[in-house]
Order: sequence, then structure tokens, then C-alpha cells
Amino acid sequence: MFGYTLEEVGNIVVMQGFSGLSLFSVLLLMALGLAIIFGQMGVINMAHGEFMTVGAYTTVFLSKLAVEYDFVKSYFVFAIIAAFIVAFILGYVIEYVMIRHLYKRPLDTLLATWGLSLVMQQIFRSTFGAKEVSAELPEWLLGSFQPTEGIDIPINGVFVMGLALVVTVSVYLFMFRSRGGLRVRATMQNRIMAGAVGINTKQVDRVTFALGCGIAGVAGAAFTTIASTGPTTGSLYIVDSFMVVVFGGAASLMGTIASAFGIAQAQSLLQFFMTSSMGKVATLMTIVIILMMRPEGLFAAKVRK
Amino acid sequence: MNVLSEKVLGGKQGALHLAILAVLLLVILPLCLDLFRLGLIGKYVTYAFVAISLVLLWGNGGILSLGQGMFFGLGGYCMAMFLKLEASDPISTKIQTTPGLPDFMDWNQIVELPWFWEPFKSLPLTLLLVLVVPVLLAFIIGMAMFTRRVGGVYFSIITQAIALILSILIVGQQGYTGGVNGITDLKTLSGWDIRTDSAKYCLYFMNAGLLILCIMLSRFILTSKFGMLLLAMRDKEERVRFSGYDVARFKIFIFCVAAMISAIGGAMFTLQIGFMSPSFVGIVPSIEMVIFAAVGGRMSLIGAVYGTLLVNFGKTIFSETYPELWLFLMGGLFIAVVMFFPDGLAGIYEKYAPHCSFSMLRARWLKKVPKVTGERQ
Amino acid sequence: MNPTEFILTIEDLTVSFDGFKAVDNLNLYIENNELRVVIGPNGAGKTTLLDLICGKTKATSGSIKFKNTELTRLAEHQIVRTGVGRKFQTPSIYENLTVYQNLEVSYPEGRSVIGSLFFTTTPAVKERVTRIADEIFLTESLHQQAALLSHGQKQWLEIGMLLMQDPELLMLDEPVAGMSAKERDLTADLLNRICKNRSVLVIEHDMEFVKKIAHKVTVLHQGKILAEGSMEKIQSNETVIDVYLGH
Amino acid sequence: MRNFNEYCKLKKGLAAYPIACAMAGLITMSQVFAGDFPTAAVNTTGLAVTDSTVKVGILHSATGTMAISETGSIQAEKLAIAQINELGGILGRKIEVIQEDGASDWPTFAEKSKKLLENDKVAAVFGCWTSASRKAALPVFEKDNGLLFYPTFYEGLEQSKNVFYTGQEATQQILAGLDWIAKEKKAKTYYLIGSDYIWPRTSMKIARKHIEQHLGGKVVGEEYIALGDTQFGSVINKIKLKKPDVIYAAVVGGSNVAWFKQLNAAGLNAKKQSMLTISVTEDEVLGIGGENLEGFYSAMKYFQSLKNANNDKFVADFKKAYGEASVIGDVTQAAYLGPWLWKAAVERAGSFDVDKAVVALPGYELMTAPEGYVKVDPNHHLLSKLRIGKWLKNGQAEVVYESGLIQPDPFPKGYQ
Repeated sequence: MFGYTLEEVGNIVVMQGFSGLSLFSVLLLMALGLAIIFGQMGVINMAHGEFMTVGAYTTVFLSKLAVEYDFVKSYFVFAIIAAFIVAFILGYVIEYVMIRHLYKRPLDTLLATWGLSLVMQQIFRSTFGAKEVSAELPEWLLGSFQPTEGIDIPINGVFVMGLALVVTVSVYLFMFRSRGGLRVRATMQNRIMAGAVGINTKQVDRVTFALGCGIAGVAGAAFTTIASTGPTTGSLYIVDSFMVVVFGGAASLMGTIASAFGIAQAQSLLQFFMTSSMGKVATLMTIVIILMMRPEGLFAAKVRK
Repeated sequence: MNVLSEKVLGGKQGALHLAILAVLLLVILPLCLDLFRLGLIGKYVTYAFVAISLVLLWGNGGILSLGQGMFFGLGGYCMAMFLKLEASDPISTKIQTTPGLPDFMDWNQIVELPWFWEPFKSLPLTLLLVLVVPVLLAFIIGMAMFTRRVGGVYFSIITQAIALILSILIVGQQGYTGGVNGITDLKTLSGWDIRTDSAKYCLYFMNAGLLILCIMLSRFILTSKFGMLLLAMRDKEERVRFSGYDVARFKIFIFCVAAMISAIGGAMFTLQIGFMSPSFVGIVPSIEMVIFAAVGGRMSLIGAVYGTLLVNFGKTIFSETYPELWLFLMGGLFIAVVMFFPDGLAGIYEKYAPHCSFSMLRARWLKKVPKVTGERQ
Repeated sequence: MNPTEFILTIEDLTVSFDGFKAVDNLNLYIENNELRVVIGPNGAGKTTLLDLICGKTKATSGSIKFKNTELTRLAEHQIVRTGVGRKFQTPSIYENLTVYQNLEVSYPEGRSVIGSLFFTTTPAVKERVTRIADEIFLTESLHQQAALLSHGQKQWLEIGMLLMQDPELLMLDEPVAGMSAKERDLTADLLNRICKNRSVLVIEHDMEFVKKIAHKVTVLHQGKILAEGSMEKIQSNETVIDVYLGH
Repeated sequence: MRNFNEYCKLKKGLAAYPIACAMAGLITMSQVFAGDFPTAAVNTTGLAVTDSTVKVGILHSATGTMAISETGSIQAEKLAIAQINELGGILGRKIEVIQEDGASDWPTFAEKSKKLLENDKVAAVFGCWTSASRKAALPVFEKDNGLLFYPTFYEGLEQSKNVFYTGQEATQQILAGLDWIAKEKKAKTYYLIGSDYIWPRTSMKIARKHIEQHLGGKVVGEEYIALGDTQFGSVINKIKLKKPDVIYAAVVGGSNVAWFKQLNAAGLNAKKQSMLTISVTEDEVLGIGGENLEGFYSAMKYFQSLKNANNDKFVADFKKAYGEASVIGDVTQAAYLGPWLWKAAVERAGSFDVDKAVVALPGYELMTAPEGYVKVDPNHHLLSKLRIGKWLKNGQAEVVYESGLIQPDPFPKGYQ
């Protein structure tokens, strides 16, 4: 078969399937936060990528500490939590200072948050320097394990997958199984009513936005295992994130998951058979065309206005 | 006939502000500035074309396109392709494996001119394509989106994605496009050396003149019933539709006009700066252009021009003295404008220059900040 | 009977949203110069019915004939051009334009892109605008910004914008909502006046108002027609009372 | 200062670089006085030269995506200029620097070079990093007859009267490296991978020709990744399928980091897979992390770990100026040469005029270069050696091979 033994082909199929999956979990992590902010609140947060970077830098910073007081083995867990907290707080503040004044003007949030992303990038640059930095990874995150000879499963890939799973599940539980989530959904669907039944909608907005940012932070932390961190790292992810959310049908969490999966598989396959950059173009093209035919996205229910 | 002129100039007010702008661009600046600075202004003015197009599209139409850079870029590339072909005549490219080809093609082992380069051997055809290519793209995008009622945020995000696709394509297909480097080292326009000082002056005035014309064209559109409908669509699209108008067509049309205006800017950019690069097609420039319009005032044609000039001048000055601060300033400015002055400079002027005799004085005196009303009465 | 006598003929009309039938196999006939009022409890499908007629929502099955032209296949603006005008539940006018401009924009000429570019306000247009403005009691505030109008005036303005188009079928969704008693009376007169040379389809809750204007009343319930006839007949109809008192 | 150069020439071959450096100290006493070179005589083209000062420009990206790479060059150029000033400047004139920010945006590079040349009338510009920025600025330098010293190793295919290329052009960096790895690893099959722009593509073109025609090897795959892309899963799988003896890589920027991390994570570390890259210097290693690179090879003309007196001094000075943590990559060193070469040019010409300086420089031999002896070729590139560095966990490279002096050949016959 193409001059390769069946076993080789088999191995590749396995590993290819896996790289598809890990891309899927990367996209999912990127998009989840946005799905909440954009999907639920309708805020176009162009600084989403920068919140990821915040998480990444937090991790890097902690790793420096870890090396100093050597707890390299265990620090990564703390790093993720820290990343969440830092990004969460930052998001909370940003919402208070900026976003809340713009809820009625979605297009303007887009522009304002883009300005915000510029500022944040420069802050990163002047605090952490222009050069890309990398987190010191614990041994257990490096290398790969081999079920059989010829198959390597990257451990960091598995890790990111696991994380994506955890985050997704907890987001789901929060949104659909907790009072907090109920408040959020209530507020987003009918602000006035929610207010009338005694929900502090302003507070809900703030927490929801901060939550989205926090998740972005976690994503950022996770990405330090895959790529490095620089002031402009965030801008690499922003468009992809939006594509995933919009493609999935902004309001639906299921949609986000599904579209992340679809896009990931498509891209990793296309990139296997085409050159990498053309693969990316092809993927984006497909998304855009589908979106033109089905603007409301894949999973938007037909509703009676 | 004078009805028409009235429309084009946008009433007494409009005429005055247009005149001030014209004097500023065509007389004062050329007199005050040395050729280098004037060249910079020329470059900014090419961006102003895009800003104007955004006033039509976004300010009045409520359609925020984050892909205007595409059209600017396409216009620029069409022009650049012509100039490149002229620059790479067999003699000056004799060092190559296949002389007569643009250098970057030669580097990518391309031995004959790709078919889509052929038309750019003739100037008239090129000038036509400078307008047609972007408009065609705009038409296709518009058709696909507006007839399916893709609007608001979704339109913005999709146009952004398309801009991204286009830039990856241009970079990826460097054999045909010059890749990241873009199309560089352009020398002459059918024999006329565009790098000489005299040529630079010439192009500057041509550029400024074209800008004024584009403003007039936009004025004409905005003061017509079409303009009123644009506003109406922005506020109550449904109502317009149920007043018997085919909303999609109107949107497609204005999108195409905007694309065309941006493309003119792009072409003029190529002529003045002497090259075109994919860094204009991508997302960042597209959004920056929106800033320019926002700062000047998304509703005001002339405001947008001043906005563009000011922001870019600031950019140049600042990045010369302290580059670090620049991004803070740019970002901060953008946040501030969006949050506190949604109508930009024009809005501020509106607010603080109440009765117009005084405001005329101000305008004449400051050579700045225009007035919006009067453009649409 | 032969549908061509009717200006609007709706037969077996059904629309369902994910299985839920908002309008269920509905038949409705409206005559020339008739003023028909559709009433019914919330969620009966009244607004959906208007949406279906003016093309805002596409029917799942069935037919809507407006003087022998099948509307279900047409786009909204085409339906309007055949002569159907529709007013929305919440007044939808152009807040940033003046009353004058609001009316002028609605003038049924220069509807194509090019047309609108070269459209010039002829004396005829001016005359029409002032006449309509007078009809809808807005002559004084003709050059006021629409945003500054009272709720009732906004309702009138929207009606005026429809009159500018001079439609043969005029559909009004709760035209007197949020109006003072006085304004309601004026509106009643207005409707009685304008249905002289056109048919009017009104959705309304206010029974007093309905009494004043209705030639014939249709009661919708759960997407089906519950009863149809003169106001008196309806008011004495047992089932209708049941539905309204809801037991 | 000229006598200093002559002194070096005398000492050449005696491996007396340390003394030469020590001399640099002495020279400061036997100051050259501006008086010996009246401004009117040394500056006939209206450059920004006074009796006591001369203005030069530094044009790199201090902001934007390229700032990552270009900061090192800025530091090196400033260091060299400071040192020259300590030695009494050029023709008795102190060098004043005007720094401009290219902001990682090619058109800005053109705009700023215009400003430096037309407004500030600088006598020379040290700058540009990416080919794109150089291509954008080049026409300006040719039109205004400016003088540019360009530090980056690049694709070649260019030669301008107004530019001196202090980095290596493609053939210098590629050919010897491939020869070495072919012999060392008995490599037959190669997988070429690079970022998607002109430099990697041209380099790979040359590499492929060399592999197929001169090494009798086989290229089993050629891959280009969009700039900034960080997803390599599929690419790595392709490589695993092809099992090349050697991966030949020219991936840059953020992608670079992701590339190595994911390669390692996929089990393709130096133990299983040998790789020669032409795009990794000590600067990149900071981001990639030594553990991900350990055992892979880089082909460069300079590594921080080079052992010679010049380099020891250079590294010491650099760390003194910019902190112990700072690292020095190939381009940083090349950038450091710029001011010294310009100094030599001016002094040999006895004039700041670009035309005179440009003709004076070719043939000049620089003895004090950290990389060791370099000579300026008539084609404005440098004769230099190629070194293969094997990366260690600590982010430094162990030099395992050093070629002889290689003649620069920007338009290589048989490779186009």
C-alpha cells in the first residue's frame, strides 16, 4: 500500500487520528472561554488571545519559581489554577472598567477590546521582554509513551486532552447543573426578568466575563506545553477561536464542541495530504463557505420570534 | 444641475469644509512640508480612502467590514503587478535564469509568466482591473452574505477570516505573488520614473485630488435617497425591507463602492511608496483602518480623513521618539474613542462648536475637525 | 365560493417550529375594503399569521393568495410591492430621521439602487407627505426628529409610512398599544377612514377599540380558527368565552 | 586608527589576537584628531558629519513579532559603537546613534530608511533583519545612495552597491553543512522543512540541488509551514512515515518553538532522529528550551561557545553591558561586525562619502571579529567559516565541526 507496510500505515492512521484529537482539544480550550463570553453575553472579545497569554506567562513565571525552590514535579498543577485565578481577576476588572459600558454596542466592544489587546501586548513586552520564553516542564510532561513499537503518543498531547475534558465538563456542570449557571443563563436570556426575580445581573455579567477569561487563562497555561510564549502569541489564536465559536453556532456549547472537533479533524487531515499552509487555507475556506450557507452556525435551533 | 452640485458638495457647510480640506492638502501642506514629510502625508492620504469607505459602510450603513485591507491590498497589487512587469525587462534581469520574468518568480523556478499576470502588461487594462478585481470580490462576498442576511458581528468576523485566508494565500503562493516580501523594487510607470522628486509631487497631487473626488462621490451617495435608506437600514432593517426595498442589493452596492474606493487608495499607495506587501491584506491593517475612521468620526467623511492623518502622524512621531509608548497610546486612544467619543473628532467638534459662524472660524483657524451636519440635508 | 372575489385568500396554512405548530391548517378569507380584526389569547399565533402573510416567516405548507398572486414564494420586498403593508407590534420607525424623512423614505419610488441614487423629491412627493402627515395628526411635528415623538405618535407615524406606499392590504399589529383614550378614538377614526379604499387586517386586544372598528372578527386559538363573525356573535360565543377566561 | 589595522596585518598569522586587542587599549592614547581630517574634506556629500560627531542610524524592530529576534542585533550594534567611541571614534569624530523602529512592518522599514537618509542624513545605517524588510528598504538606499550593513544570514540572490552583508548567504551556510552531515551520519534520505517564505524556500532549493546532484542523496519530503503556525501533528506524522536519515530544517519564529517541542513529544528526539537546522541560534534556544534541542545540530558561522580571545572579550563585554543572562546568537555577532567594518571602510577611504567608503571596504580583513578572521569580498559579502554546533541541555552549542574559509556566492551557478 503506497510502498508502506500495512503496519506502518496503521500506525500513522492511529497517530494521525491522535494529532487530530489533540488539535481538537487545543481548539476546544481556546474556544470554550469565548463561547461563554461571545456565545452567552454577545461580547466580541478581541483580547481573548491576550488573556490566554496572561495564563501562559503566569505558568512561565511559576516555573521560574519552581526551578528556584525545586518543586518542578508538582508546580504545573498550581500553575493551571494560578493561571485561572489571575486571568479571572483581570477579566473581572476589565469588565468593570470597560466592557459593561459597551453591552449595547457589540461592534464597538470588538473595536475597544482590540485596543485593549494592543495595550496588553505592550504590557507583556515591557514586563517580560520581547523574546519568547518557555516554561520549564516537569519530566512527566515530556516525551511520549509507546503502546507498540512505531506508535508514539505525545504525553503533553494527552495532558492537554485531559485538561480540555476536565474544563469542558466543569463548564457544562456549572452552566447547566448549578444555580450559578442558571443565573447566568437566565440573565443572558432575559435581563429584565432576571433582574425582576432578584438576580444581580450586573454581578452575573462580571462573573460570566471573568469566567470566560479564566478559562482562556487555563488554555494559555496548557499551551506552554505545546508552544512557547511571547507578547504576540495571543494574536495567533484569536481568529481560530472565533471561527470555532461562530461555526458551532454562537449560543450552543454542544455546537462549539462539535465544530472544534470537525475543524480539527478536517485541518489535520488536509495538512497531512496537502502542504501545511494550503491545508489551513482549505480549512478556513470550507468554514467560511459553510457559514455563508448557514449563517446561524451548525447548532442554532430554529426559534419563533 | 446646481441641485447636483449642491448634492456633491453637501450644502454650504459641506462645501466649506471640503474647501478647507482641499486647501490644506493641496496648498498648505505642500508649502509647509519638505518632500519627505509630504511623502508621508501622501501615504496617509491613501489610507484615508479606506477610512472614507468605512464611513459609508460602517458609519452610515452599520456594516463593519474587517476586511477593507483586502481591497486596499488588491488594488495595490494590481497596480504593482503592472509596474513589476515593466521593471523586470530582459536587460535589467539578465542575471536571472529566465530574464524578463519578475525576480521572485525566477527565484521560485517559474519559467514563464502565469496567465493571470498577462493582462497587467497593458496600462489601461491594469487601471480597469485595479477597480474591477476588488469590486468583483466584494460583489461575491456581498452576494453570499447579504442575500443570506449575514449581518452585524458575523459579517465582521467572516470578512476578517476572508482577509486572513487571502493573506495566507498571497504569502503561500510566493511564486506568483512575491510572498511575504510582496512586490518590491518598482521603478517606472510606462517609462515615467516614479521615484524622482517631480514624480513624487505629481503623484501626491493626483492622490489628494482623487481623495477629494471620492469624498464628493460619497457625499453624492449619502445625500441621495440611498443615503437616507442606508441610515434607515442601519437602524431598522426589517422596516426598510417591509417598505418594499431589496435590502441585500443596497448593501451589496455600498459594499462594492467601498471596496472600489479602498482599491483606489491601494493603487495610489503602490505608486507613491514603490511597492506592495501582504502586510496590508491581513487582519491588523484592516482593523487599524477602522481606528482611523473611528477617531475622525465614523459618520463624517471629512472627519475620517483628519482622523487618518492625525493617527498616522501621531504614530510616526511617537514611534520615532519612544516606540514602546506607541502601542499604549494607540490602544488607549482606541479604547477612549470608542467608549467616550463614539462620533470621534467630528462629534467633539459638533459638541464644542455650536453655532456655525464661530465654527467656521474655528475650522479655518485650526485647519482641523470638520462638521457633520449639512452632509445630509 | 370563488376565491378571486377575495383580496386575501389563505388556505390550509401551516407553520411549525421544531414540531410546534404555531399556525395549524388555517383558512382565512378577507374581502375588498373589509376591516378584519384578529383576536385571541397570547400565543394564539396572531403575530405569526402576519409574519407568514408578509413573508417574514416561511410557511411549512399551505397557500396565501393576494389577488391571485401566491405570496408564499415571494421575498418580503416583492410582497410589499404587490400591495401589502405591515405595521409591527412595537412601533418600528427610523428614530434618527425626521418625521418628514420617515415618510419620504417610504414613498414607493426610487426603490431600486440606481433609482434611489437619482431620486429627487418632486412637488408630488411633498404634497403626498404633507397630506399623509395631516391624516396621521403629525403636521406640527413634521420636521421633528422621530425619536422625540410620543409612543402613540410613533404608532401613527408607522401607519403613515404604510399609507405612503398606498397598499391594498394593510396589516396592523396592535396599533393602539400604549395609547391614551383620546389617541385611541383618533386612531379608530383614522382606521375607519383609511379602510374606505383598501382592506385592513388588525390584531388587537382592546375589545372596546375592536368594537369601534371591526367589520368582522376572527378568533385564533392555538393556531386554529376558533370562531369568526360579527363582534356580537363572537362575544356571545361560549367556547370563545371559555378560552378567554381560560378554564 | 589606520596604523592599528596595519599593525594587525603585520601580526596576522602569529595568532596574536590577544595582543591586538590589548593594543586597542593603547591606541586610545595615540588619538587621531578630527583636525587631521577637516570636515569639508571627509564629507563632500552633505552627510550629518560635524568636526566632532558623525550620525549613524540603527533600524530594527523594537516592537511587533520580529522584536523577538532583532533586539539582540540592536544591542550588539550599540555595543560596537560604544566601543568605537571609547577608542576615539572615527576620524576623530564620536558616533551619534539615531535609532528607528521598523515595528516588524516592511513598509515602515522603507519609511524609516527614507527618514534616516533624507532627513537625518546619516552616514551609515545598521539594520534590517528579515529579507522582506531589506527588500522594502533596498530601493530607498539605492535611490538616496545610502550605506546599509545587513546582519542576517539570508537567501542570497542579491548584491547591491549600497549594502554590505555581514551574515552568510545561503550557499555559505548550506553546502558545507550538508557535506558534513552526509559524511557524519552516512545520510541518504533527507526531509526538508521550513517556514513559508523566501529564505527557507530558496535555501531548500539549494539544499535539494546539492543533495541530489553532489551527495547522491534523496529528498523524501519538502514541507513549508505558514509563519506563526504552531500545529505540527500532521507534518510530524508525515516525517515518521518517511523515516528520513536527516531532517533539514529552516523553521523560524514562534513556529520554531512549537516545532521542536512537538517533535520531542512525538518521540523524535536526537537519539532516534538526526536533524540539521539553519534557523536556530542561541536566541531561539531561549524560547525552545535546551532539553528540546539536545543533540540536534545547527549550521552557523558563529556560536557563543566559540573559543578564541576575540570571542572571550566580546562575550564578556556583551554580558557586562546587557547582563549575565543574555545570550549571543549568530546574527547578533554579525550585527556586531557592522560598525567595525564601516569604521574600517571610512578610515581606509579617509572619507565618510558613501561612494569612497564603498570602494575602500572590499579586500579588508577584520582581525578582531569574535568569529575569527573575516575578509570582505568584492561582492560585498564576507568570507567566513561554517561551524556545526551540537546543542547541549544548557542552551549552548558544542562546536563539532569547522570548515575552511568559504567564498560567498550570492548567485550560485547550478543552484538556480
